[in-house]
Amino acid sequence: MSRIAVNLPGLHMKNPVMPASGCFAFGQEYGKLYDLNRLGAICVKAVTVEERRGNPTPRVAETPGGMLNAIGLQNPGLKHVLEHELPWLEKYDTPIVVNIAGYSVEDYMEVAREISKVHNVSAIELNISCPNVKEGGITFGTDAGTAAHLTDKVKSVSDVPVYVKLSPNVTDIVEIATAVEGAGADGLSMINTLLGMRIDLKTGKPILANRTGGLSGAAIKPVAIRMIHDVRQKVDIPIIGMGGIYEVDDILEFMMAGANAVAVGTANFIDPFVCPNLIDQLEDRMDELGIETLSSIVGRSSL
Amino acid sequence: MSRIAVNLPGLHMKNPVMPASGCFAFGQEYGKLYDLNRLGAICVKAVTVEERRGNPTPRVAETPGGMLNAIGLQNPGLKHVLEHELPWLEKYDTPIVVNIAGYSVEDYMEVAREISKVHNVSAIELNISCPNVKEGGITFGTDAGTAAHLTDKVKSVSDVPVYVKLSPNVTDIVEIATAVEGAGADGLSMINTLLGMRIDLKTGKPILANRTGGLSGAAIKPVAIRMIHDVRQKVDIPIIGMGGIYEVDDILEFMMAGANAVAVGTANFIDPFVCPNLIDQLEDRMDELGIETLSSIVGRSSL
Amino acid sequence: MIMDNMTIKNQEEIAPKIYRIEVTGPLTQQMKNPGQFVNLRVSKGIDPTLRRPISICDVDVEKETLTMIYRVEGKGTKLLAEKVVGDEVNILGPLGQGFPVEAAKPNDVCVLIGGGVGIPPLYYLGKQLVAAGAKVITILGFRTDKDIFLEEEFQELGELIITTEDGSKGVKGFVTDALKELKAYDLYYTCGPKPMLKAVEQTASTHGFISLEERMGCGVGACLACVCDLKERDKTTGKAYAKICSDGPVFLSGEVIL
Amino acid sequence: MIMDNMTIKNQEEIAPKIYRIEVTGPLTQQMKNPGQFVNLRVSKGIDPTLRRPISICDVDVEKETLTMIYRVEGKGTKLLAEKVVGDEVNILGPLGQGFPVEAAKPNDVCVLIGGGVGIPPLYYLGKQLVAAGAKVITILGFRTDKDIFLEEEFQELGELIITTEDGSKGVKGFVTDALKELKAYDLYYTCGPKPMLKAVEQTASTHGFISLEERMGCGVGACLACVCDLKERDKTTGKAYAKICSDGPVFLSGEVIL
Ligand SMILES: Cc1cc2nc3c(=O)[nH]c(=O)nc-3n(C[C@H](O)[C@H](O)[C@H](O)COP(=O)(O)OP(=O)(O)OC[C@H]3O[C@@H](n4cnc5c(N)ncnc54)[C@H](O)[C@@H]3O)c2cc1C
Ligand SMILES: Cc1cc2nc3c(=O)[nH]c(=O)nc-3n(C[C@H](O)[C@H](O)[C@H](O)COP(=O)(O)OP(=O)(O)OC[C@H]3O[C@@H](n4cnc5c(N)ncnc54)[C@H](O)[C@@H]3O)c2cc1C
Ligand SMILES: Cc1cc2nc3c(=O)[nH]c(=O)nc-3n(C[C@H](O)[C@H](O)[C@H](O)COP(=O)(O)O)c2cc1C
Ligand SMILES: Cc1cc2nc3c(=O)[nH]c(=O)nc-3n(C[C@H](O)[C@H](O)[C@H](O)COP(=O)(O)O)c2cc1C
Ligand code: FES
Ligand code: FES
Repeated sequence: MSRIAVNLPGLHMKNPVMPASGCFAFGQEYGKLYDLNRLGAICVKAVTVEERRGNPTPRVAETPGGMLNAIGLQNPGLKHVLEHELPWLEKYDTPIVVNIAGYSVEDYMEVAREISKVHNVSAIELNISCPNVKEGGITFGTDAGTAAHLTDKVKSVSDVPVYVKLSPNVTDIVEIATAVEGAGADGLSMINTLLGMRIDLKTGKPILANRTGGLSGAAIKPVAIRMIHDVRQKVDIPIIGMGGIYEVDDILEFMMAGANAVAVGTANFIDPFVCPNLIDQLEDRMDELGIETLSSIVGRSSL
Repeated sequence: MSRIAVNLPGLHMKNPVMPASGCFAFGQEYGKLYDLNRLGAICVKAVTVEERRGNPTPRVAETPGGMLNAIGLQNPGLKHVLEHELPWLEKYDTPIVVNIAGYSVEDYMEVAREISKVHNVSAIELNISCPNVKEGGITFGTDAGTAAHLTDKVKSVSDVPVYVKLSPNVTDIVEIATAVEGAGADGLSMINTLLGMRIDLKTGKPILANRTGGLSGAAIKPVAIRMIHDVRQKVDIPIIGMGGIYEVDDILEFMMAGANAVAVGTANFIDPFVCPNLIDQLEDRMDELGIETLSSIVGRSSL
Repeated sequence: MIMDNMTIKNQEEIAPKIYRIEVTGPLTQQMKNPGQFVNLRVSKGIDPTLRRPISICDVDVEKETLTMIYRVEGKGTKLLAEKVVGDEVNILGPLGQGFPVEAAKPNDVCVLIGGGVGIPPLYYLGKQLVAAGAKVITILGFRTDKDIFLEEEFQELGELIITTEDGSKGVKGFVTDALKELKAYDLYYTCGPKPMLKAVEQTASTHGFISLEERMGCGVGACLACVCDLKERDKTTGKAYAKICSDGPVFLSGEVIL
Repeated sequence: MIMDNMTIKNQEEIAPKIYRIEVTGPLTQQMKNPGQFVNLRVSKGIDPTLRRPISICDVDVEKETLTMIYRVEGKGTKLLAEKVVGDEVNILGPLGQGFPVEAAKPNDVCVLIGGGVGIPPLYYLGKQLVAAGAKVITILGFRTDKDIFLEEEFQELGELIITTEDGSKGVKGFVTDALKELKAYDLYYTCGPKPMLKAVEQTASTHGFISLEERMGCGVGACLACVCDLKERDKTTGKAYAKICSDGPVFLSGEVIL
């Protein structure tokens, strides 16, 4: 096995890097810029049963070292994704992770059931942490019992491994992580965005039409590292780490904190080639730091 | 009254700017650089009953757009503060806010009782949100009932108004804010630091000896704005806003979000003259934006 | 290639807070469609985080120069204005779907209607329309006479009508006040603030092409930050929305809800 | 004045990753005490956030120049190394309590012991000691001969002993291997990595002055990031700790727990 390959349930990744959900649509845009087979995996935008229009614009606002978004899970709906988006991805042989969301447990179950049957879907990412929708989303992610119940239900209908995407907007993320592990989650994705807001001084109103949005980018990296480190002490399932990864060192920092693979979100907007570039730099940087294989450094910070 | 003066319980401030607790010690260092009477108020370092040694070093680490600290409430203890630090501040006629902390309710009460008797202390800031100590600190700030109980007890012994300093590391800050308001808090201070971590890639270990620390600086500003905005909808007591204030526009953004006054922390480390500089720029900027008086913009974002 | 560092050859303030910047590099070879834009990175670090979308104002494919005109609004454009000749700027582009020059037949009368920093992309368009044999009438709206830029350049393309809100030059009022007075034209192309676009769409007697603005994340169609609603679902994709960065910024009049 | 923009007059790489930078400005008038440091701001924005502490290596009060020598370690020093002549750097300083020159009486033999980037502050100190009539012996430790810098400069001050870990030049081993061999001296001054300082304190036959490093927040004594424990409580303040930025960075040997 290559020094940078990583193996997670359902995900045999030639390198640890995937784009983060919502920052890469269904792959077609970045697929015009480079060969998506270079990625360790591809994580696509949240899918819901019905088509969603999302929030009114403006949907993004810049912040120091980061950005807010309030897309509101806009997506063409399960049927369209099954018929158009996933088939387009068939030409790639890199694992596909589908992020799923819903208003109710039944919604989630329906999407999971259908999506997990698709032969080129390797895993589901259960989004219980979207801060930008009124119902569903984050409400499932802030209470351990609710999160565990949803995980259990989705697991019962999914043919592929389920990664639960955790919200950082909680008092005790370890409690939620252990609860979903107990409910059968195959892995965790962390972190989703932090709730934030910005005000336009000229109007006195929030810049985002949705008022609040999710904070992503470099600014949140230390929060992500801390949460992954804390969760790593208490759970055994793999973690896909994300939140402010821009540079090759960030990948290593996330893995030392306890991540088994990583996802890159906001950085794609700054440099559309960031994923393949980071992958290219990885081995050189490992050499400089004397790291043999990536799997050897996972969770090193808590040794 | 001047256009930039603000009035809060116990704090008649000629301008809305005070240094944030822990970033200004007891004033003596910055007092060598400029006249502290220019400040709207002075908020001093956390005081505990006994002297505290704090955490081992390194105690700070830099992060993108911010920094982590794990000072661990090091302070010379109540007696020393009463005998040496507060008397030194007597030469100023700007309001003094004393941040207090403890291991137990009794600790907090003792410090509050003694400190609030000092004639040049205008208010107490009840620190229930320090993320860098094992006992006390943040544990009081993450549960609404505990926070309210402590507030009530401290109020019962304090001769001066009590501002409760909230932790952002919670699922529902509005719940905590309303609980402490119900328990008699005269005001709120928000936000304290977000829990974060950084790892040194060469050693694989956390940079901070304490492993985790509190994230402050520009990076956290959107989180602070969001929390103040949310809390402003539900509480009537004044809010001292803080978290990433570096520029004059930030002051206005915090006030539009719902803060009645502001505190500047990390920015002092970048520019030791930042507080008087921001105060100097305030009226010009208000003119540019057509703002008559500061009090008129408080909470404008939710109108 | 879609991203490259380009070198600044020229930068000057041509009106208060309005800068013309000229950069050079092989990326210009692909910039043939007016109305497309580029997404600029104004600093190397994380501050600011996002790229800034700026329209292509003119391209000299032989000399490999790209001209842009921008107004200093906030942090990003301020940093851009501080850059000097010889500095590099990272540019992602050309992006989006521009104005269809081929929609105008030879001798068609085309009206270009621009307001503020919506004016720049119309210049490259006007040049191409003239080259294709169309007749160009331009209406440019400004707040006051001091704000006027690109006046001579547009004059060379055909008739130019300037409107100012305070009447300090040209027609007093808005671009639509001038548009109303125009007799016969075959189609229009417009770019400017949304209220202006709405007014133009209502006032014009023909169909036309409208260029929109929106806050962007990725600029390439991947984040869904910049959507607008379509009046009718797109027949091929079945989608009820369009992405301004990749499906636009230019749309047919009546196609999107303004 | 304690903060000012200073202009870069010179910057060169004098050994691998080791840069000498010379800046100019009136702030130098206050930089009379060797062993003090300045806190540099390497960029205007928020990235990086904190200032970087760098020791004063030499000052020419008449010409108003400050010389510093630094190693490129991470982001901040990398950005500093990218700056060119004419650029400005914002400097806060001089900060802290430096080496007491007056502790050496005329004709006293003073040993200066430096390792790596702990060497620079010893140069300004050595010059002042010589000027005050003391005799200076310098021991400088490097990893290998390629890393050596300031050799000629120290040679001009008196005897210079170089140690290299790999023996490629001078004494093979550490500074303490050279210190052990020294016969008689009256006091020492040292700056370098903590393990070296510990070893020097144990090896030296006299008392001396030790300059410490720690990660800093404010650099002026206000944030308590940079404390070290005192062996005994300070008699005046009653405190059990000292702040390296304002009470130090220089301490008397035996005063702090290393
Ligand atoms: C397709 C397109 C073409 C454009 N062409 C031009 C042009 O040729 N000349 C010109 O002067 N301006 C143009 N703009 C507007 C220009 O992008 C903004 O003025 C600029 O991004 C403001 O950045 P800032 O850092 O100065 O302001 P800030 O307020 O600091 O920007 C903060 C954030 O908001 C975004 N933002 C702010 N205003 C706008 C806006 N009006 N549109 C989109 N994003 C915005 C910024 O990109 C950034 O992400 C265009 C916008 C779009 C979408
Ligand atoms: C009083 C004092 C004097 C110094 N004098 C010199 C000198 O003359 N020449 C020289 O090359 N170096 C000196 N140093 C060390 C120098 O400050 C660090 O090498 C530098 O801050 C590293 O910054 P960076 O951005 O390159 O590294 P990064 O790792 O990116 O820095 C991240 C953060 O850690 C801090 N940091 C990292 N290493 C150190 C360190 N060793 N000491 C203190 N803070 C650190 C940085 O200041 C910054 O806040 C001195 C340190 C102190 C405390
Ligand atoms: C524009 C945008 C859209 C996003 N959409 C989703 C989404 O649909 N589902 C999801 O689980 N996370 C979504 N996220 C969160 C990211 O997947 C990621 O968790 C977060 O942005 C932190 O990573 P980053 O700092 O690298 O961006 C979105 C983030 C952004 C910026
Ligand atoms: C070095 C440091 C020490 C701090 N010490 C305290 C403290 O003793 N008590 C407290 O309530 N907050 C303390 N804080 C938190 C600040 O008061 C403030 O809430 C936080 O830093 C956010 O503001 P900023 O981003 O402007 O720094 C400290 C912050 C820093 C950076
Ligand atoms: S800006 Fe990302 S889809 Fe248009
Ligand atoms: S760095 Fe702040 S007290 Fe020393």
